Amino acid sequence: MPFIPHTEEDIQKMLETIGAQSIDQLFDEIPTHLRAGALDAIPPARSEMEIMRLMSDRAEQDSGALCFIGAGAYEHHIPAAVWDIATRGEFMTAYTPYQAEASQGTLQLIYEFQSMMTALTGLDVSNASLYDGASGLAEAVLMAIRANRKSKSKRVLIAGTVHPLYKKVVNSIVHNQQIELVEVAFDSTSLTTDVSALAQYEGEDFAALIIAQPNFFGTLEDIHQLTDWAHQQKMLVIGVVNPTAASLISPPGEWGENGADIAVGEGQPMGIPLASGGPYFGFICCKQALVRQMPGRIIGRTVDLDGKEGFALTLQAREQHIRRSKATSNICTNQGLAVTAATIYMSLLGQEGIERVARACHANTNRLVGLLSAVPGVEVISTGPRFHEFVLRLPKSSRLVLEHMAVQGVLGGHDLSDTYPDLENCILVCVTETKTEQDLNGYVNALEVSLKELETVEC
Amino acid sequence: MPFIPHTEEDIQKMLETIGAQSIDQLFDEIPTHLRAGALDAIPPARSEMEIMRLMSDRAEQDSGALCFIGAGAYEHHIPAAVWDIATRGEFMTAYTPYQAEASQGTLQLIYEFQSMMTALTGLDVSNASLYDGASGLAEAVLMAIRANRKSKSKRVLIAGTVHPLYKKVVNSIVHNQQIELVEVAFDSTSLTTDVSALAQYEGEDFAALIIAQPNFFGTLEDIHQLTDWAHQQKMLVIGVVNPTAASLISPPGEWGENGADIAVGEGQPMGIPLASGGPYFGFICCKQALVRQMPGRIIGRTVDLDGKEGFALTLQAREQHIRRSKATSNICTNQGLAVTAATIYMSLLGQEGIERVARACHANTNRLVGLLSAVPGVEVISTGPRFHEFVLRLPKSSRLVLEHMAVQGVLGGHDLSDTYPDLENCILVCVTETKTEQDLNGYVNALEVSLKELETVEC
Amino acid sequence: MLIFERGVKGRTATAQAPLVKAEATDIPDSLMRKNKAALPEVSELQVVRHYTNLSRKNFSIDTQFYPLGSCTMKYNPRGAHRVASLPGFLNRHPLAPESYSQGYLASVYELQEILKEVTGMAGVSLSPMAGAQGEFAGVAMIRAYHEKRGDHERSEIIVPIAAHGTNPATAVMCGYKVKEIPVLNDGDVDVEALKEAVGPQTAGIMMTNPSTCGVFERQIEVIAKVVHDAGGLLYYDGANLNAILGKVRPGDMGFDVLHMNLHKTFATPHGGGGPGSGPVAVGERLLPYLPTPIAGIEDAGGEPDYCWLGEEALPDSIGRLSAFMGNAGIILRAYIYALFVGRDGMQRVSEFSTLNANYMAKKLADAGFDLAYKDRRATHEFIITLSKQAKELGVTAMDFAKRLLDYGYHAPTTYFPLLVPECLLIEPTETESIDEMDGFVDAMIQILKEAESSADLVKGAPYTQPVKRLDDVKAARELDVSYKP
Amino acid sequence: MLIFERGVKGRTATAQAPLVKAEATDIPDSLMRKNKAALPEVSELQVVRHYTNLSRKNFSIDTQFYPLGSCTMKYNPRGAHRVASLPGFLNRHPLAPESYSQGYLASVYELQEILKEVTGMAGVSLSPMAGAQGEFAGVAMIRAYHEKRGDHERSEIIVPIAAHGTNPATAVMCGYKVKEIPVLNDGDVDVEALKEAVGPQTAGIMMTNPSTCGVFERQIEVIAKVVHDAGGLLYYDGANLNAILGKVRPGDMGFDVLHMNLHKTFATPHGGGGPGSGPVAVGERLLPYLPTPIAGIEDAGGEPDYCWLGEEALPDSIGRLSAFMGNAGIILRAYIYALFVGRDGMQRVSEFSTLNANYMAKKLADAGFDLAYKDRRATHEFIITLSKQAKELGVTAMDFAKRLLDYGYHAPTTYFPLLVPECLLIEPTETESIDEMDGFVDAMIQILKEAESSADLVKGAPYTQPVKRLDDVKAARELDVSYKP
Repeated sequence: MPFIPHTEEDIQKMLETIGAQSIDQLFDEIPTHLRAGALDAIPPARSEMEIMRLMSDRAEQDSGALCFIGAGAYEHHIPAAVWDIATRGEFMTAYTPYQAEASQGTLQLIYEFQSMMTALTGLDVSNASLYDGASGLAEAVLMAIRANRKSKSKRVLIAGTVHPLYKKVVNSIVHNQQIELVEVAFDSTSLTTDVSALAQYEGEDFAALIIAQPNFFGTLEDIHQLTDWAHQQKMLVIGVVNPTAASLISPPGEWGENGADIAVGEGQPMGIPLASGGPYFGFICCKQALVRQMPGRIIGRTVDLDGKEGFALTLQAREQHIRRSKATSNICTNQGLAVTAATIYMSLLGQEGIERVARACHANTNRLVGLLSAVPGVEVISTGPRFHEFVLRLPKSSRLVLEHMAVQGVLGGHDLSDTYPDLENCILVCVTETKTEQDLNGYVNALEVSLKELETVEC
Repeated sequence: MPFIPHTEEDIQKMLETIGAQSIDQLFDEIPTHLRAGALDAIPPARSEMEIMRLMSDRAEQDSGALCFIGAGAYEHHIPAAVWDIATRGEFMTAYTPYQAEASQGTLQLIYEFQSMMTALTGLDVSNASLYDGASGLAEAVLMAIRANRKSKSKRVLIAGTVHPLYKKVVNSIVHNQQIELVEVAFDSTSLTTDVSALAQYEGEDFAALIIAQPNFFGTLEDIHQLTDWAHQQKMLVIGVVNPTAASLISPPGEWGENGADIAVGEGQPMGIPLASGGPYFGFICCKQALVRQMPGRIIGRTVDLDGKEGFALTLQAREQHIRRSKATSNICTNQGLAVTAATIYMSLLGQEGIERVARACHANTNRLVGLLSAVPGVEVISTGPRFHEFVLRLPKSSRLVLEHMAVQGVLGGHDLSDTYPDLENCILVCVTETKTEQDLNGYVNALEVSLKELETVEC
Repeated sequence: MLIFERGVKGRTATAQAPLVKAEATDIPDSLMRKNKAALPEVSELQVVRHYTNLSRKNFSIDTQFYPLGSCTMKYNPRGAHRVASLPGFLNRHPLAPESYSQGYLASVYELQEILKEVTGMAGVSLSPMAGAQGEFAGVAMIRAYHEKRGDHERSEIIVPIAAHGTNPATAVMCGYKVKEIPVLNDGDVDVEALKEAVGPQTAGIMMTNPSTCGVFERQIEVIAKVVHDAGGLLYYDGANLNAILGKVRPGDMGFDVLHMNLHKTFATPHGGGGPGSGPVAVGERLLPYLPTPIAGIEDAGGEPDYCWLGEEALPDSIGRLSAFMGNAGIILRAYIYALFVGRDGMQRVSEFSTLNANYMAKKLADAGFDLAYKDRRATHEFIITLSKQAKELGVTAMDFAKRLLDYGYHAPTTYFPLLVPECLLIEPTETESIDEMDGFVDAMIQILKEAESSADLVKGAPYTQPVKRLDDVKAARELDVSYKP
Repeated sequence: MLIFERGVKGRTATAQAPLVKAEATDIPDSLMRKNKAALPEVSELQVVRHYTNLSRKNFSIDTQFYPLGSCTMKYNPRGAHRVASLPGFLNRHPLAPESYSQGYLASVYELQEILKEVTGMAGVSLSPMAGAQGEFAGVAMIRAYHEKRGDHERSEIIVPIAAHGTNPATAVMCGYKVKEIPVLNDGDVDVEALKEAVGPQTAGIMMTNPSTCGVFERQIEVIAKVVHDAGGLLYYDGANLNAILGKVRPGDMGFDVLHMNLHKTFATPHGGGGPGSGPVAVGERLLPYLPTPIAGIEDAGGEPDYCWLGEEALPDSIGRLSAFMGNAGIILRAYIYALFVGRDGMQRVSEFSTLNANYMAKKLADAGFDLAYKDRRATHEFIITLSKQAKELGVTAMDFAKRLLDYGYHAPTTYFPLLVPECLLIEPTETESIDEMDGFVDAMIQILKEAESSADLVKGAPYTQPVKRLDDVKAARELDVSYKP
């Protein structure tokens, strides 16, 4: 019985204590006809050795490609120390820190995490994390609607340059509460949100404006103008940001005259592996005045009976286990283990290190853009200032080119064709600090070979 | 400066405290002409990311083969928990437990290790480990010569079926002390040590007889007869044993009338990865009467000032840091981390688990022997009872067959031709519990293909 | 000491960032960051030492018995963690093409099949990232179902008073009103009250079974009939699935939809508060509404070809709940756990967790503690109430909980469910041995003795932890939630 | 509690062994085991919890400042551990063909080259498995050298009295007699005594530089000349190599052979007492005697082809010292560390370890502690002597050491070297920050105050560890070195 320590003798002793004849008798309150039969669709038990073998083969199947896909999940170097320490049993196998005295490790760590996120975003307060960036944005929308005292609207403006999957997730989560997302069209030349496109919404009542920086296309928005416009319209500003980029480019707290009100984003770049999409974590930060509208757990610093510093869950009156149907959100778990890793990552890198990573990503991206200028037929159409992604237009079917590149072991980018009819045969390419000169040449080579193959096929 | 925390300000502050102008000044007692120049042959520093990339590629180069080599190092399933816990910082980055009060974790663990090794070998006492099985045997030889009060001889009899590399290592280590190893010829048909071959040594003065069980060829010796013969000749008996096998077959403590006096062996099968040959650990166990002649560290159970149970290094008067030139050995470090892993492994497996592993190895080995009977031209020449290795005679050059098999991703065995002129074109094949039916068929297939290829070449 | 306080200006862990600091001259100055983020400036050793030492201030399953009721703190197999951490799994981009995803997809697909079988449902989506998101998905599907049928009048979700706080909070997030119904003294739902509560406005009911009272809801078939007859659907909160795994299937009890907490029932690490994973399983009626994406199979003969099913395949889906496909690493761990446990092992989980809980309950009762539902079988957990001790000795459930920490045991869940005063909800799980449970019971007996002879000792506990009891009021009033240098 | 005591008959961690128990009927009964080994019978959770908790009873670099003199307890990069643990390295069989060994061999070869350069020697063998085995290899090579030349009269190895115990023990293992020579009050070797000691019987001298007195041997060139003139060779004990790494090379000082402790100087984990790795480096004269195997290169143009050099290539080798090729995993870690540190970083190691030691020495001296060699520069370590305190207050070096544990610092090395009474040998290493060192000095000052006001407090320490001082006499007299059920 894997993981069950009971011997036959233990079982007999326990049944005697209980006064039962058999384990089955303990289920005698359950109508017999409800009992499950054999679970034939479930395979029989295997040993750890067998499972390792099976799963190593499967992991191997998914390995070996050079990845230039970003689109919301980014490959970065993760220091070995990060997960070595995050996976110590005391962090990994603890529960939510309900017993504060026996959970000071996790509690202090989250307090430090909150401090780091406020430092990076330039805002006042942070929570202990949300599930991911996309659902975090949904929570930010709900929060903005609750928090904006100048607006009674349940409508929110969202830049068209925000990640398309984020828009879907937000909609899935908020639409049952009759909340409406109104999308601002983006400029298909600059691939940014033109402030002039906002003019039509002037005077209307929206609870908030959502902007992404860098935006989904990797391009930098004029966030100062956008922020100031929204504030003039009495909207709150929600910034969707990349934490790596925030070390280099203007963070939400510095946007416009007064800074964004809420910042959310995907925490994955801070030491979390790509890992098929999770567990990642969403972060949310805001101005001090909004703290009581923030969803999820928050850790505060306080003192114990002896006046000694300590940490505890605070403002729990916002949460579901206290407020039930009146809570700010139904959220219960955070992404504690991912936050643990991120906190160690941010400590190891610091501002200097994260900025170096950001700069290396940026430089490598520009380097690939430079190399691509020599490839006939392709065009980098995102020409404005960028962070670490760009949009490449291909002379052939983007789906086919990507397939051909994949066969050569290069994941060439994320296909934009289906989502954006204006961007036919365009792909979103990401280059991080992990890519060497040789990798970039490998990209170009795979692309050229693929284009040539497709040329031949068509002849 | 990787791993060096000093900022410029720190350095200035420290130099001021010291009263020095520069760091270089701290080296002013060293003649200037002795200072090293630039170390051009050493490459410049790299970041962790660059190193990971480089070394992942190198690790990849060495990967992917199905391994049927044993010959002293065995592939077994290692439970994930083993190294997860052994590599916790508190185990991995501690030093020798000189400050017992601050090292109870390591000390108790080693005490438990010693207890497990005595349980497995059936002897009374164990030390805290030696470097590896081969050097452990050298220490056992030195120990036996010191310990055998009935003999003044510096000669030791060693079965010819002992691992050939062990024989070399023992010789390297002991020959400067004028100790002589006398090798007993083995029966080239049974591949065991025939007791009749010992007759010629009767009446001669030897300090000890060394026997391996299973022997190098994977075959089981008649250890009871051999042990009793040696004891009759007033020799001590040193058994070289495999700890996995010891769970299934007669352990040294049960050999003959009185049991072997000393057991040594390679601890690697107890949860230590193959890892290019180390770090492994040697174990050494002996009868109680010999404990003061044992080399290396020993942990004892005692009490503290309050009478509470605790653990400490004991019998240190045997060791070099106390006895200096009169110590039992120059050994200082043990293989603590490997022992930590092995202790966890033995706890997880227990007698039942290790025995199941041993039985699975044995059964798989016999299964492959069975499959090979259908391959024309090859012959399993070790026909006696075996553990998990056998000797296979090939109809072609063993070197070439192994090369051809390797190209197909199968490491077919260890070549015996060079070491044993009698065993021309013979290889030593090992099958552990890690091999599936499919793997065994893969072996047979690779062998058949190789033989066929070599057939063709010769035509 | 905070990690920030260990830093000094200019100190870095040099090996961890690119050695060269690249230019970024093409970004306009106005878009560049003006003030450096005040992150820690520390060495690699300082980081390792700081966080290693912080970890040592936690209780955890790996170090302590942790009988936290409703949380299923069982052993998290190290093997599952190891396998899920294979580089091939860690390095796969969520948007990688299916040609580089077959290993992952095969695992996900098979887990879906296993969960369908063990819950008795027709379809599974693994995408919800936690129990609460699973609840959301479940109720959103109920809503989508009614709306699709044009049944727009259903505005209420019924919730028994003993339910987890997430249940009512979720109903509200899905745009429903919450109607609470009482629970009887024996722990079962008040069926008469339920009958009065249902009507054309009823969208559904959210329940756990066994309930948070630690007893099996015996009227479940009646309840199902009442709700179904009223046109509502039944939602099963999988928080307590460990109690019945493989023994009784929610689908067979009449539930239409449920979520599972993989981090509980399928033994993935809780990570100090997450990540979790909250797959949903549904009966035939709700199949079209499952959240996307789901792993599918294209069986073109030969090797199966796995694929993602998204919006195109499921046009009526309630949609996507995460940017990618949920907490993949947790899903993998749960799959691996299922492989470990296997067909026969599933019901052993419920059998031995139930055996353990009944054993502890009996031992504690024999020692003079009051069981909240003493005439009922315990399920995988049970409740003791310390009302008597609170009244007679002035020692509360909280005091017992804190004192247990000094004895090296994590406290059970306190003051939940809300309807039992001064309660401890105790869940040993099936992976604990009789020795650990006996040790816990002995500690409880000892604390009771202490409470009788020196109540202040117990009321001042804990004494052996990094801090004593903390001032929660100060924490909320003088809010300090981030370090300011 | 011992792991054995947690077990009960029949309990197993089922997932960890083959699920089927195979037959072994072909082995004769007489060769089968009669009595089952009394190993623990425990569950997987019990094992994880037991050893996790045991680990928490250790001090370590990852948790504490650990200034253990002569042991170089510096940060062990987690990256080196991670890389050395890649499956490709862990799964490689030591006897795998060279076609499956190029990755490993390339790394080993390059480390050999790095070590040659940083020691100023002509050849390196990585095979010795620890410092003591490196010493053995070194002296065995000296012996082989003399024997090869037919110089059979050399029967003595000279060892300064301050040397590590392994030095004389090694000389004896190589069949030599040991002649000890004194050390002067300033810590340097008594050159006059050396001159008297050498002669045709001198095989060589074993020294460290800096010596265990924590000072640089200023007469090293004179010593080298004296020994060489007498026909002897110089052996360098690399225990203190951290002090001069990249700054002064043993080869340039006149040494003929040395060993290095990779686990010290190259920052591989000490593992609670090992494994270590003790490569040897030699000058031209000893090249033929290096222990086998060594990584070699066959440069046939194009990609280099790495190979093992064994007996055939080195017929005069002292032979093989381990079954395979030494502690490969430690060698890999050291190579990775060398890549991290790089060309320029090598001498930073000695510079900053020296800076730290001199800083601490000065702070302690200013606080009233007596330095053993107060007129000398400290190297990477230094000695304080507590003779005054022992005499005046009755508080010994051991008492200070034990009391430091209560302050959260591992004690320095005590009572070594033997020639300094009541000494603490303190080695902070280059990876510790000024803050940690200041904290340690403050603790020493505090303990001194305690010793002055309440000596018994210090003499009774430690109080905060899992146990108080242990009865070593009982441990040796009533020998209990293994658990008997």
